[in-house]
Amino acid sequence: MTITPELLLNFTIAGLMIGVLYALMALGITFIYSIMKMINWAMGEFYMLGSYVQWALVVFLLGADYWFVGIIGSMILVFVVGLIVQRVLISPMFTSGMERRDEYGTVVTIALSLFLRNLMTVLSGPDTRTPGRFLPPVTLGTLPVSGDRFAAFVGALLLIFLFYLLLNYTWVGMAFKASSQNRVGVQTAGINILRIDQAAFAIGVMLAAAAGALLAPVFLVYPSNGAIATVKGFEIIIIGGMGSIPGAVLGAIALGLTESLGSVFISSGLRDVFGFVLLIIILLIKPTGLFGERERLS
Amino acid sequence: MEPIIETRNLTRRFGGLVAVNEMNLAIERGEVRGLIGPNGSGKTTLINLISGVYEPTSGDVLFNGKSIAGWSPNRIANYGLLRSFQVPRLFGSMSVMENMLIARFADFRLDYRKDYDGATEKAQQLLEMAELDPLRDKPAKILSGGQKALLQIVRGFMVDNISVYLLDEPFAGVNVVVKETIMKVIEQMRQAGVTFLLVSHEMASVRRMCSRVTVMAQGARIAEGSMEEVAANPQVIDAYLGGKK
Amino acid sequence: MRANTFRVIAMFVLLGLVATACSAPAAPTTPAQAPTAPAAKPAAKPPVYMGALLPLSEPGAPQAGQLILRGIQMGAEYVNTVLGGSVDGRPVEIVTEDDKGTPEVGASGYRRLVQEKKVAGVTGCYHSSVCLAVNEVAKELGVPVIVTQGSNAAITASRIPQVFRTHLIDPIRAIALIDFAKSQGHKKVAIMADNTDFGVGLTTAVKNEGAAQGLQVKATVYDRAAVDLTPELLEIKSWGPEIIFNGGTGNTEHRIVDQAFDIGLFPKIPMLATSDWPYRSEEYWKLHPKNGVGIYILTAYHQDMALTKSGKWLYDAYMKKYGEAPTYSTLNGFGDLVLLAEAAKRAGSTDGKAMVKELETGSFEFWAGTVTMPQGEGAMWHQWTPPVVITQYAAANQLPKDAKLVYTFNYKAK
Amino acid sequence: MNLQVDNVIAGYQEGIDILNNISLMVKPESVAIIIGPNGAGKSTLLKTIYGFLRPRSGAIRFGDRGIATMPPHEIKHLGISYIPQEFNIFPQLTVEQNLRMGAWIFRNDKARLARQLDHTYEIFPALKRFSKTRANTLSGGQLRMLSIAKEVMTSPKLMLVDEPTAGLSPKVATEAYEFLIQTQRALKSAMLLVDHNMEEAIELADYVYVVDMGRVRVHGPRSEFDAARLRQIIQDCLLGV
Amino acid sequence: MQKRWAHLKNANYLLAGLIVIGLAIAPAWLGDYAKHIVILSLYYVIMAASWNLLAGYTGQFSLAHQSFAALGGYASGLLILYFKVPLVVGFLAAIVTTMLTGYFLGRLVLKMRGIYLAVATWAFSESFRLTIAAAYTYTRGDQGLPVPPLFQSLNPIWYYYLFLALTVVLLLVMYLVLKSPIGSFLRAIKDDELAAMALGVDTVKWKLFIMTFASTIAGIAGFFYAHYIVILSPVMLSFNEIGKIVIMVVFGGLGTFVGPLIGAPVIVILSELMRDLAEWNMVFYSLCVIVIMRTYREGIASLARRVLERFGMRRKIALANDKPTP
Repeated sequence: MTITPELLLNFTIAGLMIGVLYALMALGITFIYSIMKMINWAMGEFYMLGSYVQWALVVFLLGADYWFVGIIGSMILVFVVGLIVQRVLISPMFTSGMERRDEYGTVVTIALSLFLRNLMTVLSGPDTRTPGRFLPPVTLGTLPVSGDRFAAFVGALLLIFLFYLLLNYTWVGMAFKASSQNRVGVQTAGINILRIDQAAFAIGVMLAAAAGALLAPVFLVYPSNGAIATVKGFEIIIIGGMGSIPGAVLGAIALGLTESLGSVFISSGLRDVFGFVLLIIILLIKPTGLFGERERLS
Repeated sequence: MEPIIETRNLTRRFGGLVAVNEMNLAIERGEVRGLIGPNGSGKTTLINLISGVYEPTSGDVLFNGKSIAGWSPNRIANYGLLRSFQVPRLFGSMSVMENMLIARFADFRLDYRKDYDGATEKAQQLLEMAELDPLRDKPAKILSGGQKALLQIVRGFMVDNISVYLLDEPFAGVNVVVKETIMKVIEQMRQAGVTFLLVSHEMASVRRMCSRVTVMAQGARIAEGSMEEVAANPQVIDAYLGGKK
Repeated sequence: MRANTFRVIAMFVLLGLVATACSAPAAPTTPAQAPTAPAAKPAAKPPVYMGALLPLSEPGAPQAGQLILRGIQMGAEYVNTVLGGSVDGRPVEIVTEDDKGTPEVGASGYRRLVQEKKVAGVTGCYHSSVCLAVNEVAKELGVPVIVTQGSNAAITASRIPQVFRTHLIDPIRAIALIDFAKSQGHKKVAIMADNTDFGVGLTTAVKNEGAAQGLQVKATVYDRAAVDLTPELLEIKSWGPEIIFNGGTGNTEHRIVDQAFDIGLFPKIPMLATSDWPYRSEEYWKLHPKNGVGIYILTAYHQDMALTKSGKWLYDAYMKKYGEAPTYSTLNGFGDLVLLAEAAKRAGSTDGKAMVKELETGSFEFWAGTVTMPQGEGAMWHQWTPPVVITQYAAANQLPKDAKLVYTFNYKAK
Repeated sequence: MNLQVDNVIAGYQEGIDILNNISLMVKPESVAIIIGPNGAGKSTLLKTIYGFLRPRSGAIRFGDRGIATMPPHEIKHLGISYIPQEFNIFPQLTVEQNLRMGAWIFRNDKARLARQLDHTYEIFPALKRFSKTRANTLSGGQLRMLSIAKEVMTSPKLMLVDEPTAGLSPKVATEAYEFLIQTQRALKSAMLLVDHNMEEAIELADYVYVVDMGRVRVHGPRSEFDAARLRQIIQDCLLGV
Repeated sequence: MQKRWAHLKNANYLLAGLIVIGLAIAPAWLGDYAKHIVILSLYYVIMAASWNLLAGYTGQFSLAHQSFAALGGYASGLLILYFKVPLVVGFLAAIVTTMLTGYFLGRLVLKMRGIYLAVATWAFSESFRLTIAAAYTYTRGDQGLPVPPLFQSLNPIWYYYLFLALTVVLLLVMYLVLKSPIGSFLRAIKDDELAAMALGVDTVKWKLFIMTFASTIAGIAGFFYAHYIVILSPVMLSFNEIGKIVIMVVFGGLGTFVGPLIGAPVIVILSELMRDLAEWNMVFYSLCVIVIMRTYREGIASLARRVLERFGMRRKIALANDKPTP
């Protein structure tokens, strides 16, 4: 294939766009990790729930014109589900006993992901669903893009921006940041750390659900559609550094560009391997990722 | 006589902070050397430097006249230079006896079986000396603070060729009985030929144990001599008062 | 300690409850499963069990598995209500087994069906790797398997007496695809497929066949979990193909249609679906209301073709039950189950050897004609190839029966 | 309101009691100091009072409320502040953000927040100078100031202070004591202070508890602890009598 | 004379011997399918026990363990397919490749702990899976790589005794390693790595050793498994596989020798029981795991230990919440 400047530009735009969408998938994982120091292996299933709620709301309740209301609705609903799941399943894995046993959290979230995915597989039958395509196509530079993907892109940017505002300009956001740095400190300040954990988990899965809802028209709605959010999300948080919010955003864009440009210059068949190559290179150079916290022996 | 441990202009920086600054220290064979100094004077950092936990920024550490700067902690330990930690670091899930034996077989040799009976016997003796033998099959994490401190110290003596033992605040958080036991153990091992460096806040114990005391302040040596000598040294008193110069 | 003991007891009680709760209703609770027509049960005759070995959960392809399962269940219904049962008029009962798309689970599943559930025959088999693992066990246990949709040539090429197949396999599908492209005057063909057994096998076959026929072929294989195929499609676009073969499985095929449309590739460049997923017209038009027109569909069945009696029964019953036309997966699942039941009936027993002999020598009414599965050469061993047709949705919201028939192909074994 | 600790037994692990039937009381506006050797259970006592550790038996009351089973954040709302031994700050937040976090419980009262910030900056001009820098760039003394300043943003009625001068140079330590006592007087709050630095710290106190092995050995008003007796106590502790 | 490094008493050796003898004569009553289930259980016992060496004893929560089983199978399968080498060469190739790869992975994650290590090893195994799937021209990807069987017949009886012997041998090797000072080093690394170094334990060496060792065991198990199932596909590398192993070990009791020996068969049997539920099987399987985790997290090994204690089968050994003797 001959690489023309136009083609290169198209690939760059495509890579950037998917990178921002990846960022939204990774934000929740890294946010939950930063507060609870726990990996939620069921993150992709909350993405999947978000896309199903969006589909159900648009098809049965709202109609295509109010698709954006559906996104907010699915975020709220999954937020509530997250509150309940954290309270009933996650938090009991960490509270009792002296030692923190990460493996309990790992096992329970793996089991939760199996449960949600297989339950949805049985319930939804063989059908792939879509809430519908809402928007006319647009052209970015030289690249024609579907309106819905562009909307998801803008929505993701907006959510990342809102999340940034929440973290930096609100009391609650400040409490989240503080909790990730010093858990004793927030308690002596009079904050209920258990509620911070619960809220952090719920917000994390809500972000995943938002990605699911935004991307429902583009990447479609089916029981295993969350796999991509889990896989890309984990790649990104390793690249960007676990627990780092800017790391997640930059790592996501780096991954999007690597995949897109890698398929131009090398081979598209290996595209999904590129992300892992990038990841292993980064691990070899800087084991804690681009923005990762330092881990010391003593 | 050649000192068994010697540091030459040993320096360690953390970012802009100089934790240990051109430190010179020489310990004779068979000595129990005291190392005192106000909080934050760099005593623990010095121990970490000698035992290989930190690499020196500059300077050298000599052990039996051989430079060991930059060696890994386990290699240094295999050569017979041991250290304890201020907060006892035990293997909580393992039994007291296993904690003892691990020190003996740390320099893994394939013929470890030969030594088993001897090692157990020695461990038993040490545990009896420390009055820990009733607990030998309990996991270490259930010991009390004082028992943990004791176990940590006697564990070091399991190392076959121990010749130097750096003790970081061995009396912190232990009661009188345990303290006496620790001192008894130290004295016995000194007679067996082990050299000690004793870092402690407890002047009374230091005074009892050590004929020579080194005083550190702000990362450097400011005095050395018997406890009476250093206590009379106005520089030392100033250091404890906080350097109101 | 006491509290803990109590907890353990509580746990076991709970587990017991879960186990009993879920084993009691067992199979019939699922929405996808049809309650076997109650009136049809010939009284007091012990049923003939038939196994349905299908991917029903991840990492398999549960969506495909469910479609085949529908066919198999309706096959049982057909045998029981219309054909009056299998051997000695005994009704057929389906035992469903999830193979999880995993060879080991598939092999275990076959063993369990045969040795624990005493089935007379097994059908299903979607993933080639599962089929290959089942083959080896089938050789030992002797109960016949009819492969519904495993595409790999090696499945039958290993000449195992118990293994039969009624599927349109990769090499033949590739011949049809390339032949169609040639007949349309295309010289440059692009194929996009995911790295599943189907996609990989088809890509290899298309490359070979294309080279043999003097066509330029550009093949792109991506990971099956990939969601964004824009870079691949951009690359294909710049290569300038005259037709694109869409060889995805599962959901990627739908995304290829959308994403190719978004970057202006389709429908400017025609696209051919290499399997008949767009045949589920309701789903297809819901997913592609504006951009679905013009797609070519490679399938085994079209309205203009004459269906056999059983085929017609299935078509009507399926339309009634699910409100859509049956797809190839369902049709084949249905046909294979009927084949098994018939073979047992003709053999007069559920003995594996006897059934294998009937299947090998007899000719049976299939949904699409008459099936024979003799000992052929290579992949043609016990292989029957359904007809190939290519249709086209010429207008939005067209039903399969209204689709334009543009090409037919009948493979003749040499 | 009195802080009253009655016969408290507590520990981190089952079977190991750090606090062994300890009882003490802190009167309003007074300063009580707990002295004693390392490992006597002094820090553990403060953690138990502040709800990080639940007592196995015994009662803890603040005024007329039992607080033995309350989690820390609720205790904070009662007007108790806890200043732990470690630098209790948020390293990635700016100094001002740290202080604002300290004012979490009245975060919606903007006027009070501004007033309190001004007040803190007045006492600590150094913190004002660095108000926009990240806390992790401060020196040890400044971090200590920040840890204290953050906890007293709420004008607590009772301050639990654990080793406020640990790791500080003597000069800075004296400053920290000055700030503490100044704050205590300004707020008219009570203070329960745990300290190693007996000679200096005891100057601040109204009442003295000597704790060893998880229980109170000796206690009495400050006047009973003259230099000679204190020396004796120190010696006893050092010698482990 | 006391055995210092052994927790297990004579009664346990006796019990272990009885179980092995029981399993050895059991085929007389077991049907083929039941034998197959035992074989599967034994395979997972090896996988779970060797993973337990990493996660349970050394604290290296690796999520790449299933890759080594697959690697062992693929190394042998590919060599046999393309170079027609005899089985023995395939076996040696499985050992050598898994050993080298295990060593490489050990190097890569040497400085990592806890969740970092988990995610990094996850990334390793995912990239391996993708590579196997993408290199389908050589590995046949999802079409499945055929592997010749070890015996003329796939009759489970031969494989039953093969896996029984393999399990006994490998468990014995693992047991001896754990019983030697190495076992203590590993637990010391998990408890307090710095303290272990300060006593002279070469933690770098032993971390590399155990990664290499456990990987090789997985590779050997994978080799035999592959030659029993006679087909390989990237599914063997999927996250589900390691998820299953993690569930088995945590369920049985992480860091206990008997944990995986109980956990693996129980989980295998649990998923067998669920088979009757067809498409609902995974739903109820995962639900059961959630219920177990929610009610009894410590694993059934500690439960079994308590039961045994109650019946006086073994000397009471200290449990975490025992009171110290005064």
